[in-house]
Amino acid sequence: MKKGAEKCDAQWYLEAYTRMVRIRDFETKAADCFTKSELAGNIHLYMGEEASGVGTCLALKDTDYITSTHRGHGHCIAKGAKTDKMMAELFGKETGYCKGRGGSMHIVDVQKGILGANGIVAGGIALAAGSAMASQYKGEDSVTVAFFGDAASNQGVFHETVNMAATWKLPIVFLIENNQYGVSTEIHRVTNTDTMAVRAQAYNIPGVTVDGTDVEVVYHAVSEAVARARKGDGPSIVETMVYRYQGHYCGDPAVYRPKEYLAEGKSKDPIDKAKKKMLKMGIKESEIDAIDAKIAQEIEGAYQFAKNSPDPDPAAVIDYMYSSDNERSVLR
Amino acid sequence: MKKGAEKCDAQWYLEAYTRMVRIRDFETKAADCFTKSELAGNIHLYMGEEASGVGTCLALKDTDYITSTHRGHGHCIAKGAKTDKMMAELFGKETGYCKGRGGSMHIVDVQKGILGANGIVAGGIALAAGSAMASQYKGEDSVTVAFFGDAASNQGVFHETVNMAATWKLPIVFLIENNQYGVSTEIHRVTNTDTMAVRAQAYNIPGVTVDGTDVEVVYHAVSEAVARARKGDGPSIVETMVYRYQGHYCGDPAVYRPKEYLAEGKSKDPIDKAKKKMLKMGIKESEIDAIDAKIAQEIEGAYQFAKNSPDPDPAAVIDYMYSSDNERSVLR
Amino acid sequence: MKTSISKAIGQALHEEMVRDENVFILGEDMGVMGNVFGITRGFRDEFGAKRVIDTPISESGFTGIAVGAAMRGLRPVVEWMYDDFITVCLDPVMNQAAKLRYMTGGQITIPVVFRAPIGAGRRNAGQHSQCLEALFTHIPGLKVVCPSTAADAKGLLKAAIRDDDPVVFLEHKLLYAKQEEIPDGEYIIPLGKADVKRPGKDVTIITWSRQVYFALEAAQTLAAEGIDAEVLDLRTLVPLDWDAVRESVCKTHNVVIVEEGVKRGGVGAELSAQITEDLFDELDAPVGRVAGMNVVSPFSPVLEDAEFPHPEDIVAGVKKTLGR
Amino acid sequence: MKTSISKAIGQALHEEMVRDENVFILGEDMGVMGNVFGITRGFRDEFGAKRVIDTPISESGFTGIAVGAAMRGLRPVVEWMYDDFITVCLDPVMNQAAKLRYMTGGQITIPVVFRAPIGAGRRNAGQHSQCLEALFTHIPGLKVVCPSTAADAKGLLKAAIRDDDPVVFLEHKLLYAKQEEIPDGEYIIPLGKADVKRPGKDVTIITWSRQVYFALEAAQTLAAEGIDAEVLDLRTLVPLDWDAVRESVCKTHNVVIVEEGVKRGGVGAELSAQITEDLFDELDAPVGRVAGMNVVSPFSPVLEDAEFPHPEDIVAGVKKTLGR
Ligand SMILES: Cc1ncc(C[n+]2csc(CCOP(=O)(O)OP(=O)(O)O)c2C)c(N)n1
Ligand SMILES: Cc1ncc(C[n+]2csc(CCOP(=O)(O)OP(=O)(O)O)c2C)c(N)n1
Ligand SMILES: [Mg+2]
Ligand SMILES: [Mg+2]
Repeated sequence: MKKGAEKCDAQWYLEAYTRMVRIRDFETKAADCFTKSELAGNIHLYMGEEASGVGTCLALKDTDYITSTHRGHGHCIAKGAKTDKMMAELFGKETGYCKGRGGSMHIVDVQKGILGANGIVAGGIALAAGSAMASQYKGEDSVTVAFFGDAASNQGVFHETVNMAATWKLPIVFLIENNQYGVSTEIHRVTNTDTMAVRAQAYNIPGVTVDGTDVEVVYHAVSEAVARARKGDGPSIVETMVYRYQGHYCGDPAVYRPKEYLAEGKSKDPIDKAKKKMLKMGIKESEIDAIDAKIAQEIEGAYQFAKNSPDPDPAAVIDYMYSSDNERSVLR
Repeated sequence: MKKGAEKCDAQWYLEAYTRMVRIRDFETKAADCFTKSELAGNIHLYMGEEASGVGTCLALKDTDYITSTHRGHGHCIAKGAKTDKMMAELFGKETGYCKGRGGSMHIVDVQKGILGANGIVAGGIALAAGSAMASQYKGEDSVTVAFFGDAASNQGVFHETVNMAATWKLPIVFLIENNQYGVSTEIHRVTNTDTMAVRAQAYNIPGVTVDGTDVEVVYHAVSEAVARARKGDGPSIVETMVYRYQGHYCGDPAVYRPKEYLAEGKSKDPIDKAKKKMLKMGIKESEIDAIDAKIAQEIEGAYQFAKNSPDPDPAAVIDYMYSSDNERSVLR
Repeated sequence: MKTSISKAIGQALHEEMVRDENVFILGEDMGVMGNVFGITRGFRDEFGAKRVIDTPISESGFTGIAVGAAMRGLRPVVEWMYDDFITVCLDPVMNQAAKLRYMTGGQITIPVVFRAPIGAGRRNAGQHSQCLEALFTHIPGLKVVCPSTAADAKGLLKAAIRDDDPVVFLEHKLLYAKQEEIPDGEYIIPLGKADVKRPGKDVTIITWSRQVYFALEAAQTLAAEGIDAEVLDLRTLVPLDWDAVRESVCKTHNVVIVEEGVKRGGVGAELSAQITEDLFDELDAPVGRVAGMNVVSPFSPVLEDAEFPHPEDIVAGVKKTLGR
Repeated sequence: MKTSISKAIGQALHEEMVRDENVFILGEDMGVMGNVFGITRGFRDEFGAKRVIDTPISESGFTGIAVGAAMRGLRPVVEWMYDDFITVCLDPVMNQAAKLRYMTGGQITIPVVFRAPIGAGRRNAGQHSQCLEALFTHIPGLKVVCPSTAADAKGLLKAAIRDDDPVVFLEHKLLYAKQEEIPDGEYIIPLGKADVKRPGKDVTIITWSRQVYFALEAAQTLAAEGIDAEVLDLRTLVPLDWDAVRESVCKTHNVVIVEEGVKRGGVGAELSAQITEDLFDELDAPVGRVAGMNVVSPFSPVLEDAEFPHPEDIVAGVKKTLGR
């Protein structure tokens, strides 16, 4: 709890809590819709990992950027995406962020600095470094955070990108969310080190592993990495140890995983943890309840918005392919 | 010069010297042919790096395997490839190792454990690990060495493969020949660490950097890594510091490189170094001269063989594409 | 006995692993989980972690490892979780496995199988819905198999595993659950043999994979309108069963090629070009194509359904070709 | 003034970098060395290391970085040392750059250019000799340019850099040294416009890149035998100049498509299929194709020359189509 710790006051916690609850409620609703077959496709739930995304994004400015993953709802909400347009996207509606073309795995809100969730594991890492390069190129002081999972760090593009980012001192933070699993595969079965952050040594950059269930801990670790990046000193790896409450995707019973995993995770629930801290700080329970109620209402509104929005027009299926000469480029 | 050092006696040195001179002479002749337009395409010369390939292959048994690179002549000769079939391949002749289909960058001699030079930078690394996996799978104690350059270690597949090899304890040695350049690009301009071997830390395996101009030094370092691999303790990275005498390819004037580089390299010439050591050991100059003469004759014979061999039959251009149903699979 | 295609694939893998201890399987989540579609459930317990390998998410590395192991005489069956991920592992397939036999003058054989699910219709959006068989057929050195039935999937996969060349084996996700009869006991279906799924005399519908079912549905609709369509399931795209194509075309004199994947540069383009080149005089009408649009697969169900061919599109395509 | 194609490409890059400071170039050995073909010699001194970036051999990473930078409004021009290396960097091209505009409902534009040398004939063997334009044209979301002349290369590259979509720009290695006239001053050649290189009335030879020259040579030979061939240089493969194709076909009624790359699933297959589908009644003969064989590019000069089309093969192909 070194420098910056003083910033995590009641005000800060109210915001952190709000964002975490917003993620949890959004996904609870989405999962419910999915189970009832109101939603098509597949959703990957972030539940349990909220402190990682929120702690990280609270260390960022509005003008900073993130890239995300298949498990992207939490990152997007943490960075400020609107739940109505997100829910509409999950419903494949024309009013969704991507006009129904992308779905759950592809939420983007460029205005908010959300450069995109991504269906390709590790697919966003190099894009994030490109964003960081753009900041450096333009002389802006914005920083980009690349969110990705423990398993994603086994992709070659992780290695290539971190090497270039380190060499070129790009303003980027590599944020590894280590929930110990890639789908069913426990990370230590497919790697040879205790942490993923230790890989930072291969690029001569800082690498830390922190408790990802504590929003304040994440905030401080990322703040340090962001400050370093903003100063022009280059990238860092921050690894947050988190728990994925659900199976890999909504509906996966996760039988491949010991029961203790979930029990342990729930015992460290990031929202409970934050709430306890807030009560201890003297924030009134009623104030917290009011947040809960406000978010519940927001999410219900998002759901109604999504449900009542129109589908895209099938005749417009070729729209948005090309920014110029679209019809000619698509038709032949 | 720890354990194993006693093995590097006169006998050993005569063999090491013979192989290094064979490489040097083969390439000198090939370069000459290329300059005179007797050879088509492109050749990448290994000259100056001979101690690395020879020291490494002397640490291997006949039943061990290697994979190589675009700069593969030295590795292949060090592992026992025949210079006549190699030269014929450089000439694109039917008598060449690959019947003229592959050329300089693709020499293969499976009998000798040479699984192939490769035109794709880092393309052989995973293949080598596959070979190592096959040894492990079959319960053989053979080891595979993957040769590749400093610059190749920036490819993603390096990361992916070393991680798996480390996790699965594959019997493989990752042999990075660090001549400080990938084509024109000085390695420190595109990486952020002093050595490439330091990357071993990201996989929790041994990594050493040694003088690649001293055949005995290379031999000992690789012997240790091979012993470890053979015992079932998994992979290591061995980085040999070498000098590429020529430009990237034969004919490249290498203007991008300071003059000191070549001067330094030549002052550490691996063949000179070995010869000095041999004289000090009491080997007679005449004995060494006899090797030189024998190799000169061999290479001249290889050249004559290549020159006088027939071209492939153009009508056979589709041969060797598929091992079954070749014609049907090619024609439609 | 009725079996799902995913089970039939599992049977093929199982039988081949029992038969030949050089056969092993590797990929993401194949072991402990038994594959995300349940295809290899129980395999790890039976054959051990040595032969049922859970890999990290390192497609390029583990595909290359399989190719290297095949160079040493093993017979790996690689699984990519979706064919869309070929983008991260094309090199070991295209520049290594497909080329090394030729480039080494036949010194090296690479008996590897690359399995992957393909196809749209599951609302998985653009990065998880592609049919990329055209990409593979354009790479000399690969054989390419796209089965449509449980029986074919089993027999063809066994043939693919025994083949000494690299084979890309593409399984449509939306066929996995289909329950179908398969023969008892061991059998093999040789690569390169098409199958007439429905004989007909007015038009030949050439297709493969899931579109076989849509074509059969379309044929039924067409039959009601007096059009007798022959449905030819290619099963293997390389090597191509040209004899079967020629025979059918010479009978019906009208051809429509149906393909789920992107039309531009699809397999249908090549087939159309070949048929036109070699059987021009047999044709009563230009070869028609019904294929996926030249767009990214959209997430929205209504858009996705508009993007790739459905039976009614095939009906319309056939009528257009026949001028009806 | 006469200029080589490599110089013309250098000029286009130079002019665009001067014009727009958001344009930058990156790739292996582009900076200090000035590109292995000398195209960007001197650029690093002039524009600095920030805009002329020597990358490590990390194609997937630096291509992805370029795509990310383009998402933020920069206009990167990426160079792959050879198109063969697309195997190690297909994901940022195919699953990211090509798809993200569509998948984000138009929120993101990706003004990136991917440049790469293509082609056989330099005896560089199978991993350094491919013409992979068909692979790119099969990917919705990309534009694909294959210039044949110095003037076109310059004007089209400038158009590509100014285009807001990802453009793959393929340069034939054996054209780099060709000296040709180019216009003075600044000019742009719009994407998607073909060029009639030689008017003719008996047959249309459709081609692009280096084969344009072989087609012109063939046309000369054919002229001596009384066959008047029109040579249509497509220049851009996506978007395709269909008007130009149709116009020529409707004039000559005979078509031969000439392509250096692998025939199976080549661009020629798609063109043949489209022409047959839409212009069947205009055709006096089936659309012919003269293309590279379905094999790996061999190293041996005699084999390599047998593998891809030369003028005499085009002559033979045209005669076959015309039944002469
Ligand atoms: C290149 C690629 N390979 C495989 C997949 C399939 N896949 C989707 S998510 C996933 C696991 C990712 O694990 P991790 O990176 O740890 O993220 P988590 O799901 O745990 O958040 C896999 C294998 C994919 N989408 N892309
Ligand atoms: C994937 C790929 N990218 C680029 C190239 C072009 N290329 C061939 S060798 C080379 C440099 C390799 O450097 P290094 O690995 O250090 O080996 P060295 O040439 O120094 O022996 C490059 C860029 C290639 N063949 N393959
Ligand atoms: Mg994970
Ligand atoms: Mg080097």
